[in-house]
Amino acid sequence: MSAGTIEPTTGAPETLPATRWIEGTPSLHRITTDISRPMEARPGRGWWICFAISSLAVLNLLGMVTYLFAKGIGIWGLNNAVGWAFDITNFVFWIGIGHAGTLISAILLLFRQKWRTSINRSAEAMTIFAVMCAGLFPLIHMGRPWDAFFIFPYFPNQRGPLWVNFRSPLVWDVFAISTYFTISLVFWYLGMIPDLATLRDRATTGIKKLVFRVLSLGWNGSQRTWSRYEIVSLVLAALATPLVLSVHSIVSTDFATSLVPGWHTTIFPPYFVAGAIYSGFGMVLTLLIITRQTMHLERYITTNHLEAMAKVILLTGSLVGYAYATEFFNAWYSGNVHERFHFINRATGPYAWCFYLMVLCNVLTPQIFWWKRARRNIPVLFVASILINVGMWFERFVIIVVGLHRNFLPSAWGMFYPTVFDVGILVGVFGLFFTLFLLFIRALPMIAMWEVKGVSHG
Amino acid sequence: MAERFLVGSFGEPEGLLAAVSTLRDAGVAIHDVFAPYPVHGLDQAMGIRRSRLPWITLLAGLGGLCFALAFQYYTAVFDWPLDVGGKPENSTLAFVPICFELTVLIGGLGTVGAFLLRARLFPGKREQLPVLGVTNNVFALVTPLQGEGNEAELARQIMLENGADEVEERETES
Amino acid sequence: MRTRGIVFGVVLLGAGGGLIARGATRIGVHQGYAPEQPIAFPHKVHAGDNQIACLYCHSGARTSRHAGIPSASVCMNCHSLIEKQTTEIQRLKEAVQQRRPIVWTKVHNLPDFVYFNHSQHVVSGVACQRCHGAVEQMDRIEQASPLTMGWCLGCHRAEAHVPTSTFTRVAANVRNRPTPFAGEDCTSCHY
Amino acid sequence: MNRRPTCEDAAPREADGDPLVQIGLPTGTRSTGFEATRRDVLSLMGFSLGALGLGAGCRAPVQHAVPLPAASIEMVPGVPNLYATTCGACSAACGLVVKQRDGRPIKIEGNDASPLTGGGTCAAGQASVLSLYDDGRLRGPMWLGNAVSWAEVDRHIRSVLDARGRDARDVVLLSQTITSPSTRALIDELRAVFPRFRHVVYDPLSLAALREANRRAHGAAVVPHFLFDRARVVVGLDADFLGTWLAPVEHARQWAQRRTAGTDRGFHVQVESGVSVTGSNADLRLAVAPSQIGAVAVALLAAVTRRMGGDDPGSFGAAGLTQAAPHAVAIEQTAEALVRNRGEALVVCGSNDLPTQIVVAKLNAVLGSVDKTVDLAHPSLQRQGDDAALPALIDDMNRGAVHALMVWGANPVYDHPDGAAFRAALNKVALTISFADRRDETSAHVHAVCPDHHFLEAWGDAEPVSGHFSLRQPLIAPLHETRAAEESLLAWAGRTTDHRSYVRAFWKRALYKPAAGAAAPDAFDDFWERTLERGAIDLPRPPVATHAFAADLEESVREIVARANRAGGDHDGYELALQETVGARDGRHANNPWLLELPDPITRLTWGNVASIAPVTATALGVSTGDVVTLTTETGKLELPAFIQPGQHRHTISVAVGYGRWAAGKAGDGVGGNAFPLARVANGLRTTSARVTVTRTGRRARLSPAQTHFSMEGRDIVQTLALAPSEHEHEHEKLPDLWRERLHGAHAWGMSIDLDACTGCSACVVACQSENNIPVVGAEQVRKNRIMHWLRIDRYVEGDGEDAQSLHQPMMCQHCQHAPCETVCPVLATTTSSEGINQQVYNRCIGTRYCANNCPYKVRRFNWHNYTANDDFPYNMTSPLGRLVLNPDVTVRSRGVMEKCNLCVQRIQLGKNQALLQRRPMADGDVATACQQSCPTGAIVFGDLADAGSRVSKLLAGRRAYRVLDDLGTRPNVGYLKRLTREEES
Repeated sequence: MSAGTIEPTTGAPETLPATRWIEGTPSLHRITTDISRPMEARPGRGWWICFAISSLAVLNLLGMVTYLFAKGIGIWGLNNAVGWAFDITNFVFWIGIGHAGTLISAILLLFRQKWRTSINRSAEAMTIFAVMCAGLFPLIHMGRPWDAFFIFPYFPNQRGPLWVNFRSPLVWDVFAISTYFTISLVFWYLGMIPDLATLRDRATTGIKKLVFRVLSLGWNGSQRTWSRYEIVSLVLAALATPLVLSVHSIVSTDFATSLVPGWHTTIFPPYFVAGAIYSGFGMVLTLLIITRQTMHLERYITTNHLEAMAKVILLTGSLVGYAYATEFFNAWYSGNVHERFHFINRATGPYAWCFYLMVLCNVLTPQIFWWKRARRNIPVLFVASILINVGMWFERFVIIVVGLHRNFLPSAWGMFYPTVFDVGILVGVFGLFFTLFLLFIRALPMIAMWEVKGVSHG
Repeated sequence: MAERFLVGSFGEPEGLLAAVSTLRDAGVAIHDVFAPYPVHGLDQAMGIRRSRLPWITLLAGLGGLCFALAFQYYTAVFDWPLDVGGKPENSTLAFVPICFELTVLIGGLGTVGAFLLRARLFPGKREQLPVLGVTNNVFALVTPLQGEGNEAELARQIMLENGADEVEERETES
Repeated sequence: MRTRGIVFGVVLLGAGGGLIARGATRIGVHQGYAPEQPIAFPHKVHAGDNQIACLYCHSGARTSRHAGIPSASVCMNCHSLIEKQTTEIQRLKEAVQQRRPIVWTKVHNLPDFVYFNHSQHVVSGVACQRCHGAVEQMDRIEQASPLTMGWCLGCHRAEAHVPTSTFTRVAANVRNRPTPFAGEDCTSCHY
Repeated sequence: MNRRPTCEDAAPREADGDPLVQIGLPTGTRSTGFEATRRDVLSLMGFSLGALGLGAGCRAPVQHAVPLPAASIEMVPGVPNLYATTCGACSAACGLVVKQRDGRPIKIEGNDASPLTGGGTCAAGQASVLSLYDDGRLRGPMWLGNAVSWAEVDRHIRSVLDARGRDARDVVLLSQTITSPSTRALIDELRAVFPRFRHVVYDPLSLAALREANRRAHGAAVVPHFLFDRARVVVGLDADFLGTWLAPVEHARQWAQRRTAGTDRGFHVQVESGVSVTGSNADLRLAVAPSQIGAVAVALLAAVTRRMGGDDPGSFGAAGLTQAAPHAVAIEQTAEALVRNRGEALVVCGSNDLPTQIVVAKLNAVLGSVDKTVDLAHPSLQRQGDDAALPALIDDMNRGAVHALMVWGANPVYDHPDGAAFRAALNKVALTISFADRRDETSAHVHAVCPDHHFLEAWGDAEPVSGHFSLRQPLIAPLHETRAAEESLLAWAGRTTDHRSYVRAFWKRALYKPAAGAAAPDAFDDFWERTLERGAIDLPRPPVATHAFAADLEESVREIVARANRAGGDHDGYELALQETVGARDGRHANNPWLLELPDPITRLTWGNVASIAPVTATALGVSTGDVVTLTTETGKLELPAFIQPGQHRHTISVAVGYGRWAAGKAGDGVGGNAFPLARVANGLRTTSARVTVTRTGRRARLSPAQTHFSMEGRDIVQTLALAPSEHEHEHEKLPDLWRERLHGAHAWGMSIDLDACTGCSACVVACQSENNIPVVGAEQVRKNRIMHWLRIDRYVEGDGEDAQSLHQPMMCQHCQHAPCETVCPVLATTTSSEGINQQVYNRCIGTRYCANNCPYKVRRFNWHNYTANDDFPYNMTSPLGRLVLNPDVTVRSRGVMEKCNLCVQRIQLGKNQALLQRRPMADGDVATACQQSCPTGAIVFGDLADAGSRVSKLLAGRRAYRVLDDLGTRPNVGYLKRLTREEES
């Protein structure tokens, strides 16, 4: 996380001015009012436009999923050769997105990174929404979603001693993702309690007050509670950090433990984690750039924050690029005919264009962040963040589909062509994600007031 | 019966800190301090011992670990040892991920639960604020008011000296 | 007072959850199902009082997957000789005269994805009552057992003599034993 | 049937809707549908106790059981009965044993007792049970297009037949070859009834030339009975005798008997233009244009005679072959082999060209094959058609010389080049009758349609080969108001006997020879019963008188040589070659979805035919697979998608016949194009080839291939073994195992597949589909690579020239002991059974498809849609009638579950149960899987690997045994025997 460390470790502090994480020194009250404004002021046109578009996408999602349940997943382009495509691609993609949030809050908290304070709240929210989107796919990709509960080892049941297969990475997924979701949610909510109390005390209308009163659990800022509170946050951070790493490692075992050429690789866990953080930061960047403009929070989400994230992206992006290279080397070095063919096919086969698009977006794009001017240039950052998300989606697509469509027996080779339902659901889930986020920035403090206060005055 | 307190409100944490330490030197008991964010050094000043919650985390985590191991072993080896791809019935390595996840899950939830209990935070609890704005920009120092007034006077004195904007007497409603 | 409310809520939730769980585990379990039949045939009288062997009428159970419901002609083997007349017997005889099949209502309905073979069990010496209950005491036949997979397995494991725990299995060295009659494989019942 | 009635269904409606209930049986077939009943919903809400109080009718899904009014001894509900009968799918009339369950035939098996086929079947035969339940069949007789009663239609017909002028004009019965002796006798009797009665016979795929050649050569116009098992060297000239020609099941069996007989494997040369099943199995395959087949025969004859030191080749004008026949070297080599094995050599020719057949007859005569491998004395009685007869008949009809015309088992409007003329001529006939089971291309234009039974509903007999008889008995009461054609004829002839008694009487009269002396009165009854039970019997027949070869060879050779030289070595244009394929055959089964969806073993295409073009030719023409081309011959024009076919002769375009029906029925109409009109009847013989011009249309067609990539990519998938003189046993290296081996039960079921014996005929594919209730998904889904077959026959091609080598490999679940699919299933829906079966539990499966992704053999099949009772898939599983074919012992899979081969576990359980009932241990051979049973060459052997003495154990211990993708460590219980490659004969 060295890239995230902003305090200069070498050189005398007085020669180098410490990075300012908040423009000026607003009064405590000013901080409160600034950050509460989005929730109290009427939303601007920008918000409404975004919300309209994304909620349309959600409607489309609802319709298509309903049709999916009615007709079966035959409406997708899947077939005997390619059993997973958009569905699991989306799943892994969203899980990846869900990584930056907890990472920013947990790891940066452990590293005592001050710059997390302005962005951790929205990053965590993003995590939660992303995991929700991801969680949709294991359900709807099933042939018989109405029997989805079979995957939980529950009691009592009718079938006696038949449980689930704890050797299956899919079961690991179930536990990993539900754990990750729960812990992230708790962490997010816990961090919000003091701010909820603030809002409660600012609230004027009765209903608002009531809601915030229930949510804030009667918080009154007692120092004794504060001291326990900080301990608990640290503990949660300490738990969440390995959790973040474990989740995508486990997701990667869906592929790594199989014997499909291109899936069956030991570097997948670190490679997937790096990719996840990479795409996660990409998405945080996208979201923050939009919100700081629309919600006028430039004072709290400064270019310094964006630059710090750009550095993380540069690092993880390079890691990902390294992993790509390693895969090819291993395939060649293994001498395994199936492995070798897979990677030749990846680079020259019918899906080669996906592969090169992925390399372009994930390996080349972040290299621009070697230049400080690029790191601090909002348009560049924005475009880059979009490209990164596109690239990471295609990375998963390439791994999954190219791995499946031509493997061991040439007689069973096939192609995957997406249908309107594949694309529609992909779009719809983006809609769901943004809808949730837009509602969040209107309903809850998207910046941790108490932490900002601590940073600016503490 | 209603307790009576002396509440001093500060606009800045520095004065608060000074007041707290002076009060303790003067031997005045401090009921509690209320702040919009955790003020560093206040714990030492007030002499709050470090919380023992991490032990709860350890216990809960271990509990989760043991449960996960035992459950997976029971289902896969004892209850119905099905032949899954010729793998050994006790595929311990394959059980590791879930063991880890349950350790974290139960450890984390246990800690938070314990914290909420210990801090007596629960939905619907009516907050008790010494002064309005402790969740916004006010730092409140609260000392109990015993019978003899001179100690109260002393406390009031110290607070005002250390830049309290206002010092007033309050009663807990009950 | 507020805390008491909370406790009450928790208890209520728990109770509701328990009730739902209990109901959920009963989906498709029709234990106690005793539909009306076109002819009120009392097993009590036939199997109980008159001691007619089950396999006399349900002869399929010995040779076939289905125990089968006897043709009216089988009933007439006796009833053509028996003087006793009731409205029910009258109905039977009408059906026989008109060679009209009697549409009985099936009581024991396994899900379509389960293969159950009566002969296998009868030959292995499983008493009919073990699954069908004390038929000889029933006036109207009813489903005595839950017929769930767990229920089947209970018996299969007891009868299979296949130790289920690894250690005892290794000790008993299952490999050198003949296949147990009561299979424990999924494909014993599902294919 | 797989739907459980809910309380809304009144019992009577259920009874009407469900024929099973009508015949008084518990409803059989099972499904994994998700059927929440109202009670379930309630109980989910936690009110199950309350629900107990609800009315019995609506509380649980009500099922009814309706016993037979009177008990039957023969039929115990749930117990299958096996009856021997005779196949009616083609004129080969193979012996069958049909599995009848709860009063309805559900599965066709070969009859081991049949001396000809010995238990094998073909794809069409396997599928014919589905035709029984075809919705397209007529429900009863029709007069002028209206459904009427038999009485009425008989009245009409009789009135016309008895009308004046009948003795002035002909009464004609037009049929394809009839191999039934009793029916032939019946037809002879008709001659007496109708003074001017004529029986016109034609075959869509004719062997008239062969018969004529034998008449001239040996004085008997017969199709010889070929004995491949007696031939060490077989030369096939344009005769797909393993796939479709004459009696493929019998031939394949004989051929395999020779090929798998230890080291003396025999040598098989195939000379053909397109790639056929036979060609793909030959040791040496020569691609030759149809016009050059004769030249090759002549060259072969010349080479042979030269070696035999007999009369000088020049003497019969072979020298005139200015342009040397192609493949000179290979021909010399073949001649060498033939001569060295004279007496054990066999040359078969499928060409309908008289001179060629005469030369071939001469070849067989020279090689001393006659009466050894070519049996003229007891010939085959198939393909007796006279190609000249139908055109003549059309003339007579147009002249008004035909009073009444009965069309039986023939569809000339579709399958004859003069079909249009025939259809027009029908109007000139006072009375036209068809016995077709549907309103097909021909019967749609006749006055009276008198639907014949399906052969599974009918009595009958057959004599496909002189002296080899078999009996046919009904497996089910006629489903519709149909009547045996024989009975119709008898009725119109004023006879009242029913068909059964007629057949029985005929056998008593004509065939039954009472044992000398003791002729007990009921002796015939015993004989009849025994024969019915056995199905097949051999009875003495007087041999056909023949003489030594005495035909004008020179003339034939001269003609061939002239033609060959005319065609010239440098073909300016292209030739068309019509082919029969194992699925479509001559098109009579065109409405059978199993056959339509059966991937052709050569092209691996389903649902339609194509124009097969050699790669070089395709480049020259600038077409690629899928481009629609127009084929124009002098008699017709047809647009078909091109298909690039390695091994195809570069100047020949091959097209499969049997497609392009327009009145076959819902499934078969408009599938592919009809190629019959492309070839004509030339000087009294139907040709199967013609000059053709190929032009691009610029349009593209969307094919439905079951396989798109034919190269093995240099992987060791189909392994071959050079037949070396040293027979050293090599021991299989045991791969290291990470884990302690799991404990197993008493059995370890496994299978061995002999790639040297497998011809790719695909009978097993249909057998599997029929046994395991595998749905038909239709062209669109196949195109999406969603075909459901559990057992597929992969074809790999090595090389892309005319000498490309095809390799067939049946591929199904390999039942790995270290199964990759099992580890990844989250819900334990697939595990290894204690008997080594990789078991798939449908009702546990939630459809994550992880198993299929992780299966290196890609043999798992997923139910992408609901294929039963779903109007999007209007095949047999959606029609109440069609569902009668389903196997009640096998679950019908619902949407969203994975399925795959389970080694016919229902048969294993049945075998175990029978052993249990008989209180005996299981023996090797107690259980035969559907694929094994149907295989005519015995390439598939199933058994217990735990029993070292079982056949399968021995085979898999041999030097040819190997496992596919063994290096993955999957430890399959299904093993393959390497295909043997022949060293050069020298």
